[in-house]
Amino acid sequence: MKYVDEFRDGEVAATLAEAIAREADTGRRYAFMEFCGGHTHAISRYGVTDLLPANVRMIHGPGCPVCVLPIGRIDMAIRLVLERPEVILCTYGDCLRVPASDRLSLLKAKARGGDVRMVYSAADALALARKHPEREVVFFAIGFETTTPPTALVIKQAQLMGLANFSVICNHVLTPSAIMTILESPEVRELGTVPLDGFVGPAHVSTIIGSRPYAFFAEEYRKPVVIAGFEPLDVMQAIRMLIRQVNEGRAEVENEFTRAVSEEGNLKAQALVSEVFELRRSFEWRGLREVPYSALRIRAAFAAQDAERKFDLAFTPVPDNKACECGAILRGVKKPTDCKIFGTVCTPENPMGSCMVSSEGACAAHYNYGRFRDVPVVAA
Amino acid sequence: MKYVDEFRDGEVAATLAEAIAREADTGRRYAFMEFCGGHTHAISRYGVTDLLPANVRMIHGPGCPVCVLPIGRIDMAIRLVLERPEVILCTYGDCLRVPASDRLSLLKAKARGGDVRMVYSAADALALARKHPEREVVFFAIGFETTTPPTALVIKQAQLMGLANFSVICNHVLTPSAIMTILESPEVRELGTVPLDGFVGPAHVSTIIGSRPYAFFAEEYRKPVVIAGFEPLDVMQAIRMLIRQVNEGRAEVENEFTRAVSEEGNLKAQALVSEVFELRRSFEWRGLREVPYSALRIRAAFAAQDAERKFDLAFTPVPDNKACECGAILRGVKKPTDCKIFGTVCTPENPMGSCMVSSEGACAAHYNYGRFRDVPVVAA
Amino acid sequence: MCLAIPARVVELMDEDMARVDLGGVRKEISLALVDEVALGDYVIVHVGYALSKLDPDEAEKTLALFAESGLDLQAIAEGSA
Amino acid sequence: MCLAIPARVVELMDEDMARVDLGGVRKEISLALVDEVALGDYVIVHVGYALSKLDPDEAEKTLALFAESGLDLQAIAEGSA
Amino acid sequence: MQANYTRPLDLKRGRVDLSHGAGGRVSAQLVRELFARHFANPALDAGDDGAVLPAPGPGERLVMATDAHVVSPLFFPGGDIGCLSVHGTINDVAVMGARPLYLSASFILEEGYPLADLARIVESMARAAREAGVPVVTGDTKVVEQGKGDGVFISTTGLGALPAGRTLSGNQARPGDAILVSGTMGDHGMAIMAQRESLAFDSEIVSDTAALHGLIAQLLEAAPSVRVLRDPTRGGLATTLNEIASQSGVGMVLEEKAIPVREQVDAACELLGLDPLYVANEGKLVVVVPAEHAEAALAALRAHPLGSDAARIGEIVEDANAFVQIRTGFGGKRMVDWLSGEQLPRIC
Amino acid sequence: MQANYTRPLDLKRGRVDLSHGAGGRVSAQLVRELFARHFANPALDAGDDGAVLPAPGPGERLVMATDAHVVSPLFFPGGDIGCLSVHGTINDVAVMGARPLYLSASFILEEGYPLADLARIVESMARAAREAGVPVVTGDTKVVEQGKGDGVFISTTGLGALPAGRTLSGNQARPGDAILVSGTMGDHGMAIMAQRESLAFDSEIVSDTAALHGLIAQLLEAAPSVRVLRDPTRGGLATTLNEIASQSGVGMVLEEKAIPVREQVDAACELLGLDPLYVANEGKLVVVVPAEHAEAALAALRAHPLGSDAARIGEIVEDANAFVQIRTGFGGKRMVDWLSGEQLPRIC
Ligand code: SF4
Ligand code: SF4
Ligand SMILES: [Mg+2]
Ligand SMILES: [Mg+2]
Ligand SMILES: [Mg+2]
Ligand SMILES: [Mg+2]
Ligand SMILES: [Mg+2]
Ligand SMILES: [Mg+2]
Ligand SMILES: [Mg+2]
Ligand SMILES: [Mg+2]
Ligand SMILES: [Mg+2]
Ligand SMILES: [Mg+2]
Repeated sequence: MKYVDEFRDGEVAATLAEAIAREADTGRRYAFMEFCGGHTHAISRYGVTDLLPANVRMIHGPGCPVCVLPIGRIDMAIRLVLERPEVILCTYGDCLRVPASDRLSLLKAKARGGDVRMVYSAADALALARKHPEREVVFFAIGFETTTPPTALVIKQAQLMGLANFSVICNHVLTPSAIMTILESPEVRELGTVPLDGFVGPAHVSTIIGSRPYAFFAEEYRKPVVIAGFEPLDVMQAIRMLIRQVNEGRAEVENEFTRAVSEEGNLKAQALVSEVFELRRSFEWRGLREVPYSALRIRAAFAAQDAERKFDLAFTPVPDNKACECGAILRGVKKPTDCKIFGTVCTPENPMGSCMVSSEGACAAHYNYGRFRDVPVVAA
Repeated sequence: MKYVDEFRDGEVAATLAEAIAREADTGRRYAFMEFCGGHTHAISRYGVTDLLPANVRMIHGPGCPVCVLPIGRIDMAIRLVLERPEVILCTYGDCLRVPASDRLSLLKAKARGGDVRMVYSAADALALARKHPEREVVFFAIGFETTTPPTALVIKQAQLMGLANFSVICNHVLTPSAIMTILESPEVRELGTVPLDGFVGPAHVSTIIGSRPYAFFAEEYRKPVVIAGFEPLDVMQAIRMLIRQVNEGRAEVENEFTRAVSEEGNLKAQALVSEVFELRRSFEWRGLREVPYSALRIRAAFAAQDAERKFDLAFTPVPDNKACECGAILRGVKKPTDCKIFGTVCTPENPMGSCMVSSEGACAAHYNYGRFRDVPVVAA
Repeated sequence: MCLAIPARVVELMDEDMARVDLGGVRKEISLALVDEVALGDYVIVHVGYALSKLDPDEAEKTLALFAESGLDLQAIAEGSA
Repeated sequence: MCLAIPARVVELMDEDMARVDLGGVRKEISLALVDEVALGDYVIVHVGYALSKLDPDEAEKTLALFAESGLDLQAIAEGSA
Repeated sequence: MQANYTRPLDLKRGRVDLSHGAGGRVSAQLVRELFARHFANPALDAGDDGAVLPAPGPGERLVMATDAHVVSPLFFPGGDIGCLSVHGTINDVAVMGARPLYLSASFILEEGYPLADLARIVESMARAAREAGVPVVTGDTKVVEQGKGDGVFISTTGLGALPAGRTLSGNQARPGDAILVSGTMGDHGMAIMAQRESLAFDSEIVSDTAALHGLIAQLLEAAPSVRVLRDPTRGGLATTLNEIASQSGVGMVLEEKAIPVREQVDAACELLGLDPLYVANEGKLVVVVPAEHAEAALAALRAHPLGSDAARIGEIVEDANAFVQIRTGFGGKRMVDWLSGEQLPRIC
Repeated sequence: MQANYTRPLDLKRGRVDLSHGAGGRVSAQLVRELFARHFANPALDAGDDGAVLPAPGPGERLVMATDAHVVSPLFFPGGDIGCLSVHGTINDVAVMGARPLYLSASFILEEGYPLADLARIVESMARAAREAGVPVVTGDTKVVEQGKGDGVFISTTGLGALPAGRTLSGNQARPGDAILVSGTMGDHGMAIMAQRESLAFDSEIVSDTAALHGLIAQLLEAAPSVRVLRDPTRGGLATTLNEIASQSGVGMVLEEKAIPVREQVDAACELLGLDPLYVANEGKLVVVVPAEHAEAALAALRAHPLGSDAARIGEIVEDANAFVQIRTGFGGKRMVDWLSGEQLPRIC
């Protein structure tokens, strides 16, 4: 696969690893947060950590839209589809297994008779509404800035077509607000408590919003940001660039992913998004609690496509498991293995907290890809 | 089973057989038509023919509501249930396999996705409508006078309850008109062509209409009628009574089934039926073609419960198979084995004509119970 | 046609319903089409509805008529013996 | 998050649709969110939509940057040999 | 952390979901905590793709039989799909004259089916297998989406050992042979029908579901000349007799009065317009045996608790048309044909 | 009149209805005109409740395996549920080291399924059985109402003969052993996924469905020391390796670059967010063999048309935690865990 395989090359990785080892100052420690689950996945999947010097540590951020989706939002969708037999609830495959209240999930709601369907694309949800005029098709939309424009498009199309039986539960969230929340957390603010020397910035989010929005963090919080592609060589190169900035005392926004990300981003998509959506005053993120101005809702002009208005859906917050350390993990204060219930009560089959929900969450990634490092190899 | 087993007693049968043999005039032939499928069934099921003298012959009449249901009526129901997904079509088990056009039947329409359900009682159809307010429940009602009162009752109940999603396709037919048609057929009228010396009159139809309606035939056409129960001893006794009438030159209505049939019948049921139904000017009977004033339709006062009006259903007559001899068989002119396609093209699994449709039809009864008599026992 | 069977009323219920017994099998049926049914009566049941009551005396008489032929037979047999 | 992959446009279709190729696998996607896509262009595909075009020159430059570290390494290795 | 922890199945409130059939960790857990636990035996416990089993003794042949079980409702008076799926297949092996040795079981579960009910079914199945002495040695489980299954389907396959020299087959019936049945006809089918929402009636009818290999062993010891054995399941006695008649190219003449039918089954048939000769059995035998050994065979059947109502119901006659005739209790004669279509309650 | 005439099945326009499963004349016709016609073999033709079969040779043990097949769609590039149900079960018998001898087949048909499609499936099944030399000797067919099935489900059970002294089991892997696969991973699962309406993409990916007993025979001849054989079906290679690791109480270290995956399968996985190591195969083997015989085993696999892409992908290590580790092509290391839940396409 062109533009993919070249960025996964093991031999190049070895030379990059050498370069990083050479450039990293052995006298200090580096801690970088990759905001995105995509980076978390690449790091775990390709074993990038093994190629980094011991004094370079990666912290897994909250950048997985499935992980940060609060229980109450899934509950809302489950109630809707179980109470109203006319509803077809469609959503991306990722959302189906997210645990909700009463040991349910959308998949389990389906098993109880709810008409829940997986779609590959927002367009498929729209097509379903056209195919079943006698049903109410509700698209449960999640995602960061990357996934928002397709949702905006189908909402607009539904309005143009006068498609009365299509609506959306909008759970789209915003990357910069989440980064801000992390930077504003007491541990990060009080210098020294939590070391956070810079960010690997989102790849595909940035294709839409461009590199400019990150300038604020670099300038205001003095944190270097390197936007990087989701291939493992991209990540390594970004780490190398972050190390250089730290070494040189710079805090700039750099772009490793120039092949797809420009400064201004995708203006067409941005315009579409602001036509259809507006900011929510506040939105709950699993693991981060309420984050101000961190999510989108459907504008009044598209009220007919807003399932929350149409079906009068109410959000009821559900507290996370008390033992869950997700908040601290997302802020870089703790590691998955610091959680008492990691790998026992909390496993990918029965996740207790947001970080275990999708394979891109810090706990799930460690469980699936890394837990073998926590136990000594025992002879049979 | 009290009032059942006593009327199936083999020892009593033997004495009755002796009595019949004794009373039948060996110098003449007797031919009686049992109008009802119930009698046909009893005769075949219990082997009554084996107990009759060779000069007493039973002719199977058209008294099976399933057999006489014209293809076009089933087509109508199939179109309805296949074209309208909101329709639940319910009917008695007997109707499910009746062949319709395009090699379909209600059972096969079900296999093609139509929501066809078997009910044991008209009341179950009504209950289904109450259980599924979001669906249209259509009851495909068949039957003679016996089965009509329950249909009348549920139509009235639906109106009282204001049950807007319940309606009926009425296929109820009338016994006396059918008997008349047979008596009016040229073969029977021209004395000598077809011998028809009397009728075994309906058992359960008569519990409703009483014995009086048959007086006309006895008087006008000089045909003895003996109303008989559906147990085999009832049939034998009725035959014996018919033989006596013939021998004595009488043509009266006699009642063998006095334990359940009175002269006036069930007045309550009669009143209900005339409140809800009115005569159709004409109705097609399979095997007999159009028979004037031979069926019922729902009165205008109950139009909301009349599926034919509600869904604007049109009846399209479908000709019977050309080779089929049903008409002649029903009039006593031919026997099933006189039909060229009996037991080859036409079998119970693939009936071509009305007499093969239900096990009470003359051809099906002979196929299922009697065809072993047509072929000599062949050594292996 | 018109499958119907005599069954004994063993319980009178609300709304014109009754439970009948046939050889130990019990089923709920409707009495809406017949009047004055009492516990212990036999009714003729068709598609879940009683169509008429069964008259036990008439049933006996009919059975006696059957038997009569037997008596005849015997008498004749004896006469011819 | 945001699984997306570069794929080559092999057919432009009606209504902003296109067929893309990824390692021999072909899929219909929407170009409604990007302007001026030409046959042969690589686009980044996410949930059935192209999010942006991929710039081949920039890709080459990035790969060159990776290689640069290799060259450095080699130079150093040679230097220290 | 525990290296490989899984939280136990929620057998109280849990339901089958697609992951139980996906072949991963959850599937393995279902096998371990439910199937393997109840069926426990060394061949199954090995946990391999197939079970390794001792072969039958020298000179013996194998008998293999299979049945798909799709009964509705899944629980019925006298049993459930679990024990039924054991009995049904054991009987198909046993009527060939073979000693049933092993069973395999393949489950197709519908998404959403309560695990508690599944557990009851598996327990019942395991109990039936244990009581019959025929272990379930290998299995498979798939899960289908809701609306693409009906709770639980179980296909079982049985393996048995057939002693040298024994030949039981539907083609062995010979004119003059006697026809026996091991008990009352129609109990199973009528017990199921009584549960159908649309027909519901009250009765004490219970399914006769039972494993017949014990009864058969006793029968074959007393009457080794038995020619045909068959269990009259779907289609009832009528259809089974027609099968045998057509396989052997013979006719039959039955004596209606001799065929045992419980009063309540008879009454329910009257109510629904059915004929008990077409109603399914799951614990009964049809036996064709040379007339001279008929009484010995009958006595052997009656000596066993599962054969106490056994009866001699007719005889084989010469007839290349393979007609099954019956002398009615009324004194007439008629045919008993194959089941045509399926058994539907009638009003006419 | 003909004494027992039935009009032939309408295999062009007809559909399955409930009477095909009711056990009567129509059921018998379906068996005769479709199943028996295509599967034709003496054991099945006898038409009895069970098949009578020669037992394996002296000293041989039996192997019995079963699988329920519920694939959707029923026809896919490279095969259909018919041949799949033959291959899948033959493979489960063959990976135990046994010579597959016989198959049983149990069908659960959904009312309304076109008879023409059923006939195609049965033909494909019969062809697969014929080519494999493993006859379908007994069967059963049930029909469920529409909305209570999904076209056609087929459960097959296989019987094989295991030569004396041979022990292949998931519990035989020992530290130091080599791990081989017989070809590319993920072809079957991806061929199926490409057909799903919700994911539809175009590719030349075809299912690898195949009977592996020929390949296995060749392998075992060249390398009789083989310890474990398994076909990595549902759950893919990853799950199969975890099963073996946990049965044997050993760990594994794989070499990612060595695992063969077709380019298009790889690309489709990228598109859908899936990992080819978790995607099902239906004609591939996992082999665990002592290191000293690994190359002989590999050569034997490669010499067979079904093993031309065989590769040595890793080795068994000591690890009571039974972790499967992998050295990524990138140069790092990670775990390859059991499939968790089921494989769902991802957007994240
Ligand atoms: S292991 Fe589970 S409970 Fe613990 S921090 Fe992670 S997600 Fe939360
Ligand atoms: S055999 Fe069939 S076609 Fe012939 S008369 Fe009878 S019903 Fe008609
Ligand atoms: Mg069987
Ligand atoms: Mg069986
Ligand atoms: Mg059997
Ligand atoms: Mg399996
Ligand atoms: Mg269902
Ligand atoms: Mg298996
Ligand atoms: Mg298999
Ligand atoms: Mg296997
Ligand atoms: Mg069977
Ligand atoms: Mg379906």
